[in-house]
Amino acid sequence: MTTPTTTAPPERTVTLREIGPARRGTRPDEVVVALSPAFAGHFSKTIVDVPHAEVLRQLMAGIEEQGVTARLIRVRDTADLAAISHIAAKMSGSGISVGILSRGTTMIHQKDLARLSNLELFPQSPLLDAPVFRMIGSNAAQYAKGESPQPVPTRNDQMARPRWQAKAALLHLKEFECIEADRGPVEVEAVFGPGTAG
Amino acid sequence: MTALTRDDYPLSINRPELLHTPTGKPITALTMDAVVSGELSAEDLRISPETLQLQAELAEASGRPQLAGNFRRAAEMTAIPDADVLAMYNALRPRASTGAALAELADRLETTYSAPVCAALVREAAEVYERRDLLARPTGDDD
Amino acid sequence: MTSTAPRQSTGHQQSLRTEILEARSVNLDGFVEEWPEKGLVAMESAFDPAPSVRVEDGRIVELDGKLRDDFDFMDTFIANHAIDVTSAEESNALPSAQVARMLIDPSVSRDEVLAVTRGLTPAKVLDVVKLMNVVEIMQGMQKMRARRTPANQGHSTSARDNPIQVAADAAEGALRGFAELETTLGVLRYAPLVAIALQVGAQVGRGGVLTQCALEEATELELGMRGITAYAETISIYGTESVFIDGDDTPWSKAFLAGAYASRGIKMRFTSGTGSEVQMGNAEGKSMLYLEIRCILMAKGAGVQGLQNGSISCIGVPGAVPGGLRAVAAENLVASMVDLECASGNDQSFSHSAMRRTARAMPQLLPGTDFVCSGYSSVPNADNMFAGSNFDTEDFDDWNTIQRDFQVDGGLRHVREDEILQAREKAARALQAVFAHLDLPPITDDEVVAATYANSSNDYPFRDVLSDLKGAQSVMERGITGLELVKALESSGFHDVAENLLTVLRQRVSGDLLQTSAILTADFVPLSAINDPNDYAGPGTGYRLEGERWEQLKKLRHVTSSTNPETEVG
Amino acid sequence: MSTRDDGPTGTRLVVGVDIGNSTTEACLAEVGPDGSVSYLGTDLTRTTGVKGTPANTAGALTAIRGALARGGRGADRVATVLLNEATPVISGLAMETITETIITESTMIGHNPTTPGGEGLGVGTTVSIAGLGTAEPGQPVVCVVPPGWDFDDAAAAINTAVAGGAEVVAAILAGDDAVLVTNRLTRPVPVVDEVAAVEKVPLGMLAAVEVAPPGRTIRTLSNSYGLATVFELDPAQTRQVSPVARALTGNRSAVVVRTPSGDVTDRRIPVGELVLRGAGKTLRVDVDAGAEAIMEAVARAQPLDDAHGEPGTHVGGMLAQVRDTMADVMDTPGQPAVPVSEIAIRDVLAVDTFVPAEVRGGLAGEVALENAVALAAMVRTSRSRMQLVADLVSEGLGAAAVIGGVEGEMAVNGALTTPGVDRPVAVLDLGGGSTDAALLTREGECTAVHVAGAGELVTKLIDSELALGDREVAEGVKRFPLAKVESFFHVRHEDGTVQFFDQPLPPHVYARVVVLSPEGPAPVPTRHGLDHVRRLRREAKRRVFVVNALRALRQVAPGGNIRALEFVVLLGGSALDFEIPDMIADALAPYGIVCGTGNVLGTEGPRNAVASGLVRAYAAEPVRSGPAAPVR
Repeated sequence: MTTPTTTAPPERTVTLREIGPARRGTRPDEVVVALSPAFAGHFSKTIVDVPHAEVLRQLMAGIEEQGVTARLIRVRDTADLAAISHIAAKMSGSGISVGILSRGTTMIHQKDLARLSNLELFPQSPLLDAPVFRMIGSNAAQYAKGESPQPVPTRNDQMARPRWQAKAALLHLKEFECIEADRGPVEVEAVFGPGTAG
Repeated sequence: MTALTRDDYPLSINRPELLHTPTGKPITALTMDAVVSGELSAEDLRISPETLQLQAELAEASGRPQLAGNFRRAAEMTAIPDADVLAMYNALRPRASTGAALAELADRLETTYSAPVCAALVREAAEVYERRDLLARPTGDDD
Repeated sequence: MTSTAPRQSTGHQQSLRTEILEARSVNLDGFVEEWPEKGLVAMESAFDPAPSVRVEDGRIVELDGKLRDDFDFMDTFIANHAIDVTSAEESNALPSAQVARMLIDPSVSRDEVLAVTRGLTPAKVLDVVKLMNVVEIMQGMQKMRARRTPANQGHSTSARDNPIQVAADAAEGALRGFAELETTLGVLRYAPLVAIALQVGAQVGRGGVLTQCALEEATELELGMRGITAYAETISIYGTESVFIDGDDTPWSKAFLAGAYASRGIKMRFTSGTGSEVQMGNAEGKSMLYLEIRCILMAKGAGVQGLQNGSISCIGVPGAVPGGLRAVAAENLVASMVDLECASGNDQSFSHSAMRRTARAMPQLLPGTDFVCSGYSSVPNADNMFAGSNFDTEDFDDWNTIQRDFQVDGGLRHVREDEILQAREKAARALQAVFAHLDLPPITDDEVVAATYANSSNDYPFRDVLSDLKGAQSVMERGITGLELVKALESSGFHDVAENLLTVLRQRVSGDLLQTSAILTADFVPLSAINDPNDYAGPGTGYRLEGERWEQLKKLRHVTSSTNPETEVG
Repeated sequence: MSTRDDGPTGTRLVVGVDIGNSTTEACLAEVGPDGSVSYLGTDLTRTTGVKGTPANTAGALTAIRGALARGGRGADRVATVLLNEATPVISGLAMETITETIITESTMIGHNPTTPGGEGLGVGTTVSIAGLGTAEPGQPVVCVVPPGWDFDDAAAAINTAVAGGAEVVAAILAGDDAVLVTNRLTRPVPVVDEVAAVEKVPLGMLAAVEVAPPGRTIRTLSNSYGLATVFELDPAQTRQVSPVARALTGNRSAVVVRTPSGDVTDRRIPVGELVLRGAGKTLRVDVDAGAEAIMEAVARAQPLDDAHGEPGTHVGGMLAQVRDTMADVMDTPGQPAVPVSEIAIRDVLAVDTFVPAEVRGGLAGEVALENAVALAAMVRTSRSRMQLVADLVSEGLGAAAVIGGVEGEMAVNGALTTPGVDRPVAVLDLGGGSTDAALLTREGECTAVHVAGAGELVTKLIDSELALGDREVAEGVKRFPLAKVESFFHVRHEDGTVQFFDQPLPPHVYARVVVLSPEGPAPVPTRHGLDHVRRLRREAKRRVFVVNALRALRQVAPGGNIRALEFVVLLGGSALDFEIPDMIADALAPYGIVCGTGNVLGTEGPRNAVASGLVRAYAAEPVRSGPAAPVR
């Protein structure tokens, strides 16, 4: 499958610079993107080797293309996707957030929803590639604008189980290891490495 | 009547005379003619508490005390309407009920439905839930 | 990008042989290293507790190194309900090797083993099976399986939830030998029509086949209570307290539900399996098998007659770690050795490799289990709404051949094409008549023809889904029950099918199918661990594939005649 | 109850049964020797099989038993079952798209992406991004970016070229990257994106790219003289490009490429003829002439004897199928086939509609609203098999069953039980497949007609005009009011009022336009706003029900004069709709007619008119003729 990155072979990298404690936003035109404890830190790519730099670029690009601002936070005290996403939604000026785990599992959340609910969930991390992350970002931004985006089509693959189920469990356990209890979420800035011009 | 033994199983073949529907019909009355003529209702195809007690005896006789216990709880539950059964099940989910609510449920099982075995199960759950912090907190806290 | 693209080469020059090996389907499977501290380990972990038990005043006060005050709810439930207090201290004092030897020793009867196992703690059970290699596990299974006669279960679903397909495939599946048939839905609201189709089709194929429709509890229970389905098995339990709570249940809520099903005369088994806890990230540092043993004993304590286990939907996890399939075989054995009916997995897409898929089933197929597969896909896997099974319709002839090769009974048989076509056609006709009688959206003759010759859901004309869903809703609103189905079949001339269904419904009144490992034979005799107990006592005893059944299983699609080698028999 | 169960001699228990297209209704009553009527109970069930065929028996028996159960009477007491004289009516629907928009030589891009970048107008020569480096300095160029280019890379390449002297005035992108690229340009330019087939944009041609500010529409490229100015066109050329300008009207962004003979055409698709026979004439009308022309022809051929469509067209196929279905229904094994002359199309309703369709030759999946004609047709036969149904009912119930009256007459009869109604009265039965009208004059004469087109056509129009592709959703849009879910705790109804909820709404309806079905809000999968959906829904209902109400009433009104009517009673399933009765009443108001939804027996609403009409007719008869006899 063609991805927007095929013409840019040099792999982009990202480092996350901590800015300070994450705060509740007031801008109605922002989406908070919440990263799991090991995202772009202990881990550098998803379960199917999509670089975290690319995941983040595409999520943020999807949001920016809709004219909405992305704000990044890192959640450190849990690796539960629903919790990560819900914390972010509560901090988002628009009430909309995107939460993402290191292995790629992603969720769009909204502040008024119950924690275990969500607007859109992408549970099959092996099936998420760069274009899907772009669409997720775009949809989150559209929700923030009060529009009605068509849900990102979810895919399914019966043979994902034999190939990825155990690795997913392993990545999940590793992410758990990176949890820093009692440390609140921090606001971060993404600094992209080589390959970018902007 | 003497207690059932393994040789009585299957009751539908070896002891049909013991089997009745909750409406009091013998199992042999469940014929095609009866279906076609409209004599039978869905109620006629339910199991009766007496039959569950018989199956409990068989389970006991086959060395399966836990299975027998389940049949005894089931015999009690035949009296409980479908919706109530599901509501009681939901009440037993983690953090779904306060200790008082579970105590009340156990009392209701005992008094309204004459279901002491089920009541005992609920009381045991209430005790364990309290120790394991699985009772509903009195005030809502959804975060 | 597909999730199962071949691995990318490293860029270094590879040998031609490596290229061939890299291209083998087994290399599309995923494998991981163990991590025992986190429970990512099959059954050999230094972090599992050591066995211990102490009884005071008829109460277990210490279990596997924990005192009662420190019990979590699994410990509590198991101590209160699963373990026989009177024999616990004595049984646990037996050396594990001795118990393991009892399991494989033909001169020790199944009942004698049960007298010991009913008192064992989870850690002790683990200690025992850890001593056993896979051949010994199979030998144990051969004796400890509850029902003497092995059987099999099929999945009958449709990617389009097409009831006619489900009816035709159910009839074929029943004819091929499945004792139980299970369905589920893509669009849940279709459930009433598909459940009716499954029931009608099954009773056309072979009277007495039991059916179920996997749904959320309320609807599943309702369909069962109405006699549209006959049993249930998707009641999940988990081995750690935290994962159990994540599933919004406790051992007590599930035990209550078990009573609810029995109170409506519905056969029911729980579901659990290795890997589910670590998959959810809360294995609490225990091996997969240890946690599964806790599930098995919890099920035992709840008083359900049986358990579906063998990793089930988490098979990718034990399948990826060393010794994983030995643990899966062991969990089936443990269910059987505590006297539960065991529907032994082999029911989910497991491997890209045909060789691995086959090997995975051997520890269940060779010794025989109560249900070798708890869902052999009797539809093409693309139509399997349980996300694909380890075996599907394409494997029918392979399965039959393996049964014949090893002279083992995996519950299926080869059936001649004309018989299959006849059954499929009759099932579709019967459903057509039932739908007409119940004033449900009509089934056309074209659909009947399609059903007769179809392979997958793509081979059927499109249904008017809107009308079907309205019809499905009306089934629920009008309170249609199994009785109405009997009437519809009887009044439209399908007397034999009507009788079959009525006999199945009558069984609910007797409760005979509630006993351990119960199925219904073609003669409508309930066959359970009570009247068909496993009496294996060494060579020449127990269930043997012989006589008429063996003659059936000798038949394959193509067998050259020995009397006239220019022709084929069958 | 005015009588005892075993009441005075001469009291008879009767059941009126109305077998309709979709529902079968029963009305149980005791009729005294003096003709007095005590209603005991009613019931309603789904009709089994096609109306007027033996398959109706099952549903009829169900309804009779239901009414008996409600009335607390046993079947053995029934003296007579009265069935309506129902003739089978089968309807069919078809749609033909009659226009097609074609873009040649990739001359324009007008798909209106949601997020174009930059603002303003850029005119230059099209150059691929890979060739920017060789672009001549000072020559304005429009940069074309093929799929696969990352937005960062594309912006960098353009910035580099600009730094090197290239004059990039606009860009056309394959991906959804316009804002991203614009945000990264040192010198922002208008950018149009999501042009899927960007590789088909002719290179080396003069092109104009225009992007309007948010909330505005383009001004230059949608104006023929603007195009003329940009491309320096002469009057003849200007005339030629005017369709392009028209096609781009209302867009926020657009691209026009000047190619030697590029064009946008709006072609009519010949879809064949409709042949109408009636009133001694045979009229031919092209289906692509549109609904107005067709309906004018239909009106001239009244009463219609039959209609045919051209084989191989949707309309031809539909008409043939309706006829065949009726033939199948009417054929009885062992009896000669029903003559084709008895199976004739007796009415046709044509409705103009539009279908969103992808434009041929478009580069970005442009969708044009193409014109289409929807047709409903109806066939009814004079041959009824109700006597057979009556025999079967009689056998099944063990009571006499007779055909008690003609449907339309009975409906009026029943409608008269609506409080406040008097003769002359017309009823409009708003059904699924057909709209029926009947008139009872002051003198007691009755006339009845069926016209094609009713609820199912409305559903089809909604389905295709909203491009839903899902009849269930369309049905929901038809039946239930709309709302917009504005937060998890409130919705704004289509009338603007706000409703709050204590419990959060389900996530799948968040921010969506929903229909408020009894099972809760259900999302309408459309990008259109609530107002658009509402307008379209009401227009579909108007074009079918209001048009048919007037059409049918004209056919029964004395001298075709609607003003001659006094009371119009609405009956049938669609009379329960939340807005159709009001729409019809509004349309009839100028004629000085009292119009409203019926309330049969003062309790049944628009239901049970025929069944209770049968009972009333029966009660009126025995006084004169004694034993039960069919009412003529």
